[in-house]
Amino acid sequence: MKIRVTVNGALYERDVEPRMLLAYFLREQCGFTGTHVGCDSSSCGVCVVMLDNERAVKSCTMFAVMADGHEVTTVEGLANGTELHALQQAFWDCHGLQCGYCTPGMMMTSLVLLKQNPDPTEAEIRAALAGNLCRCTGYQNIVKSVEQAAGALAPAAVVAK
Amino acid sequence: MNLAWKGQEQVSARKDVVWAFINDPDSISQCLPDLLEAKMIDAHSFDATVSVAVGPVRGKFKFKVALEPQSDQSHMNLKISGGGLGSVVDLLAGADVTDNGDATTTLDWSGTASMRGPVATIGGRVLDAQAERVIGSTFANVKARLAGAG
Amino acid sequence: MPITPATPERHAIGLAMKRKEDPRFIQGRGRYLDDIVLPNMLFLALVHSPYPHARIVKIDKTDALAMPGVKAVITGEDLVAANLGWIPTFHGYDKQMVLAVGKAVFQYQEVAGVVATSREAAFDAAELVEVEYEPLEVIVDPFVAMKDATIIRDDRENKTNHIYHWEVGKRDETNAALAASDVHISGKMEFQRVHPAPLETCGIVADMNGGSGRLTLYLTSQAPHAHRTVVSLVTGIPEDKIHVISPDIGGGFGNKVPVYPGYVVATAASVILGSPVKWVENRTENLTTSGFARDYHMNVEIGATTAGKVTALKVTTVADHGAFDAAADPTKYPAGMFGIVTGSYDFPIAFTELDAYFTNKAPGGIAYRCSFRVTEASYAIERGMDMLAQRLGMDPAELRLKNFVKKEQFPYPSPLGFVYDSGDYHRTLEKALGKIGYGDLRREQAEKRKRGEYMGIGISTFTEVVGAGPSKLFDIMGIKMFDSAEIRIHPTGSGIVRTGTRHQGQGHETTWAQIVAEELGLDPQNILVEEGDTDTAPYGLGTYASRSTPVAGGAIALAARKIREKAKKIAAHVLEVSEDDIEWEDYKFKVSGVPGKSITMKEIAFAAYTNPAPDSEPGLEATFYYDPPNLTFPHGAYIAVVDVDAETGETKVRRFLAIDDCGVVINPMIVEGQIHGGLTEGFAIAFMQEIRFDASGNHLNTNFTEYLVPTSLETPAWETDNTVTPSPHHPLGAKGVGESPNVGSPAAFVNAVVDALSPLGITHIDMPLTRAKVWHAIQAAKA
Amino acid sequence: MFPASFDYLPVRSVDEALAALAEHGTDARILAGGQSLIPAMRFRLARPAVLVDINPIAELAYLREADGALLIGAGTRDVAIERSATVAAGYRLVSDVAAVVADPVVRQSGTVVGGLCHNDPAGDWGVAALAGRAQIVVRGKAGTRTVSIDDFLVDSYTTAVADGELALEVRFPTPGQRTSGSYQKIERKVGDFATAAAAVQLTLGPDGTIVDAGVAIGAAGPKATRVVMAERLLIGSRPTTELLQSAAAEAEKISDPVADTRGDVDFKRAMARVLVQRALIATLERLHVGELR
Repeated sequence: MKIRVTVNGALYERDVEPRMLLAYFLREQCGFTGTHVGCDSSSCGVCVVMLDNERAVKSCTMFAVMADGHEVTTVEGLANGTELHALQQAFWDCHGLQCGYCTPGMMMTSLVLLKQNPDPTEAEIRAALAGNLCRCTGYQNIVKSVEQAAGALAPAAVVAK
Repeated sequence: MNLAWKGQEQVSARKDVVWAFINDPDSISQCLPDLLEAKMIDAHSFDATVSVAVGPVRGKFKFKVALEPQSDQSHMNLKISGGGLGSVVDLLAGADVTDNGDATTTLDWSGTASMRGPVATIGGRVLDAQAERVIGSTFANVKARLAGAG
Repeated sequence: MPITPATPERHAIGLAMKRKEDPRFIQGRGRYLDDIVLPNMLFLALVHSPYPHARIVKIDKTDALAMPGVKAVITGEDLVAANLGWIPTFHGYDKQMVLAVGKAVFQYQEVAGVVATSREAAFDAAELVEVEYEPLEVIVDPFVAMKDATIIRDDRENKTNHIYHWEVGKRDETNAALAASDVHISGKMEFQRVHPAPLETCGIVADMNGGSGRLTLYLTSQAPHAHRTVVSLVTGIPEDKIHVISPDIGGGFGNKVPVYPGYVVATAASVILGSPVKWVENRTENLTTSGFARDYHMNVEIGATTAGKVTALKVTTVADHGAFDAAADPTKYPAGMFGIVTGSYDFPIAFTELDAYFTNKAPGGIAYRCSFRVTEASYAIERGMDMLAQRLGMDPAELRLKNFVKKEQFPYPSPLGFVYDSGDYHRTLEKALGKIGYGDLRREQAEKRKRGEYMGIGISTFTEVVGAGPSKLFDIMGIKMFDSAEIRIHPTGSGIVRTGTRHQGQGHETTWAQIVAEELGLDPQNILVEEGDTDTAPYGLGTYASRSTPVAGGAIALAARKIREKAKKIAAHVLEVSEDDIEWEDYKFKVSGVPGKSITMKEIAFAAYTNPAPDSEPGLEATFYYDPPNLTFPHGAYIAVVDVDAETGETKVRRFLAIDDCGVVINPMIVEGQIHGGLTEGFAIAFMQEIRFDASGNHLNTNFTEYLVPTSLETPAWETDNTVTPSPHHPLGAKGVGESPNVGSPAAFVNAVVDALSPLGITHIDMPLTRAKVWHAIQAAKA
Repeated sequence: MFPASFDYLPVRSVDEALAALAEHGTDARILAGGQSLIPAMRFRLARPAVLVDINPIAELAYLREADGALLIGAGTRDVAIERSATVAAGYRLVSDVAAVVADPVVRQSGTVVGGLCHNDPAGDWGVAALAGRAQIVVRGKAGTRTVSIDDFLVDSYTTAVADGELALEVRFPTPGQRTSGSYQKIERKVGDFATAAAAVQLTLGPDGTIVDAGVAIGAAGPKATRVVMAERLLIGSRPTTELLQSAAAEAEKISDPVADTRGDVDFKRAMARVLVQRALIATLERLHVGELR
């Protein structure tokens, strides 16, 4: 069926099978390969993207047709041109990644967290990231990264309120 | 994963009638719950396709069913093996057939199932209920169909 | 506190430099296997056996072939006809089916492959391949397998499930010493079957180009060169016609070392069909068919004096290798480095033996974040030492300090044949005890015990053996385990380094640049690191078993020194002095005795192309193949503090301190990251992970809802620090770190839980320490 | 893994949904959050021929208090409950559950009503709904009916929603000043199915006696189970340590779990007792009941 999905600000009109998972739509129909796939059971979260600027969703537990008329933001939509988003800068600064496979999902989940809670405690960050798995970092530097990003975004967040 | 159940049915029919009935692949096949299709192979076996529908799990299972009567007409074994959804299910149902002497017959049945493949590990909790239903309702249906058959 | 390098004042080594590989990853611009799309690419889906052991009566392709988009259905018989039915295992002692031939020998074994124009079509058609099985007796327990009632591998000459017996040390003397000891403990322990489960599964894009006649394999490979050689040996395609490219890898941990059936079938399909063929494992395939680790059933015996001095060690192991002997061990070491089992302790005598068996389980026995069975060995000795301490009523720290190999004993020849390069075990443990406040913790524990609360403190002071390895001892399929580096310095003083290793998150693109920069006084930001392309990189055995820094790291340093030698000539030529007057100081060449007269490597690089020395060839490049003289022996002291809830069996890890000694630290930030990650995997293994089978042979952990990866919420906060004992033989004094935390931590966790429950008389609980297991242990002890 | 093919019918109103269900009968399944259904489809355990997607029905995504109850529409996601100040302030049992369902990302898609309709034996919402005495509003061609949660949960993965019907709303009666509750759950890790779970809601009279009690356990049988005997023991009594113990003991008596990788039957039955006891204690603490005798 024909669907229209806005991805990172651009409209993508495609004809897809209803069974196509959103993750594969983003990767193969729109060319945003930063969104990964790591399991079949909605467990790992490497496929997390932001839907309608408010929800973190596991894009391999959602059909592309369900995104018809909606807005999707992937890791490729984080940076402002060549200027890294505070989360990207923080993950780099704090060694918040190793193999890099879980990183896009981690950042997208964190992005939604910081929209809801601009100044999270360490415990709140650990709780919010518990739907995203990482095998490399032991999470410690990921939590640090989100803390740094929150600090960097704080003024902006206050204005937004 | 191995599962086991047992139960009893009082059939209001004479033992010889019951025995004849459960020795007939065609009659037994009609007693399988959610039977979609049955193909007789020989005097003691048939192929059956039943639909599985428990919660999220919906699909078809193909079974080979073999009747193994005990010569003294006291016990019948039903070997049901097959599967679907990329998995294998082996059901073994046995029934002691006892003449109650009052033109009724008791079926003491017991069943075991062993499952292999994705369903056993992912859908196990679902299939448990389903396998029990296949065996349980089969004997319940035998009772129903023979009700008042004399 | 962060990891501290040995010599912070140095130019590039020791700097916590931000990773050069990160910008592409944080922008979603990494290039992983499944990101690769080629024109006319087809997709492979595999058909798996639901039976753990069954004869294959017949395979009917008809319905599958009739599906739209299906190009081919391939079975084991087809591959046998093409001479690709079987592939050799690592050490070459066994061979392995690609697709089931005659019978399936483990559940989920690959039985057929379907190639189609889309993932979905291939997957749909795979369901329609009708396979008729005749179930056979199933064996998933090595202790049943050893009875040989059913032979799993009837294709082999010897009709037995026994694969091999291996032993090292002095059997009779050890038995005698044990018998003569004042105290003699004996403990059974199982290191359960686990799986590396990287978040990116394994995959391949095989592209046979009919035009060029070249086979390009994009492969999730930790060892691209070794894989090229294997493919050439198996297919007969000459190695120059094979191009292996290992793109960015989403975690490996040993999982991406072996050659898997999917790789072979995709390659065969591409050769047959002339189109690129992609195969990407799903998570179930990854957990059920690809390389598992551990599955060692061990018995540890230690003899000691009443004063707590150890007198002898004996470890007997039954190893479950699954249906094929595909264990990833060097040829001469069927049980890998298990001989490290004497650990950090000065045992006068020791003996260990192991018997390996076939079972109806997936093959593997890979080095999961582990230098070939070191993890099993370290767990055995560290658990054993705690059992001894418990028996003696002695503090486990005191017992360890009493028995450590002393620093003046290095190089230390261990009773099981290794020569430890260096270490200072007392310093490391004492630092750990001080840092965590061991005395106060013991006092707190005593208080809590009075109140009936279960608090535990667990210590693990492991010694690792990594960096395989010296060519006289170490090879895989005959290929010696050296590694290599090629460095090219460009005219403007930037450069590129290529190695035979392939990182999967370890940060080589940064660390290697730091080594080159350190050796040549250049800017690490301008040293490009390239790995994983067999057309451009020098031959090497790859990245696993913490061998990259010990082996490839050495190669890089020595290649750089070759360049420095040549640069010296150029310096002399440019500065118009004799080479003997030139010295390398403060990262530039100076003329001795002439202050201010010097030249930088950047200037020399330009000269190498514009004004080369008359007696030497132009350019500034070097290649070095490094054959390490010995292995390296990192060590560490880990302390876990736990609280056990007796009502639910739940363990809370309150604190965990890791003091590591991996020798000279090249990038402390990266080393600390490696330790965080390894500790987290050790934590998972200790408390939640296992690959289990039920009596009928069903695999019970087929996806991430059953094979548990801890989240940020369960994972403890890690405290790290280090000591530095340089390796005397490594060019940089470095030892390797990747696996230490995964090797050393499981024993610390288990020791802590057992310590907590010791008032109940509990002496051991097998991993994983689930609530149910701990709860039952407590109930049994109380009853 | 990839689901089998199906037809996709997004609907924009309840009537459209009912029409679609009427047309496609048992071939059709409702798609809400999809967090249980879509993985089941990827493993090809579920192969619906038609998916009726109710996500586009804007008017089903609501969370409000009315007629003495918290009304949660079929389009409302777990995360909405988790973030609701109303729920946090007045519905302790419900807010406890909303924070521990599945994982924090799944909760941003999963729905409460969808969870109840899926009726997984180890699901969280059914347990809480029993203790909170919730009701479900179901609509079919015949019209709209309100079903008590006890009647709604029929068997594993089976509810009182008949073919052609759609569950529209779940209602949690608004707790009074002297009512509070607690949800206790053992899971091996975040995102795992419960190993054992217990929900409690208590109402105290002015004199401190328990005037109403809801006690339920999860992962302890084919479906979430009300511990009737525990409720009988509690109602009309003043809370004492031994009262809580004997109430908790009733949970262990009726707990009938299946052994799996989460634990054996004995362990799970014991945990049913431990968690009921902990939920009772937590609830009384929230009701500011001091030291128990």
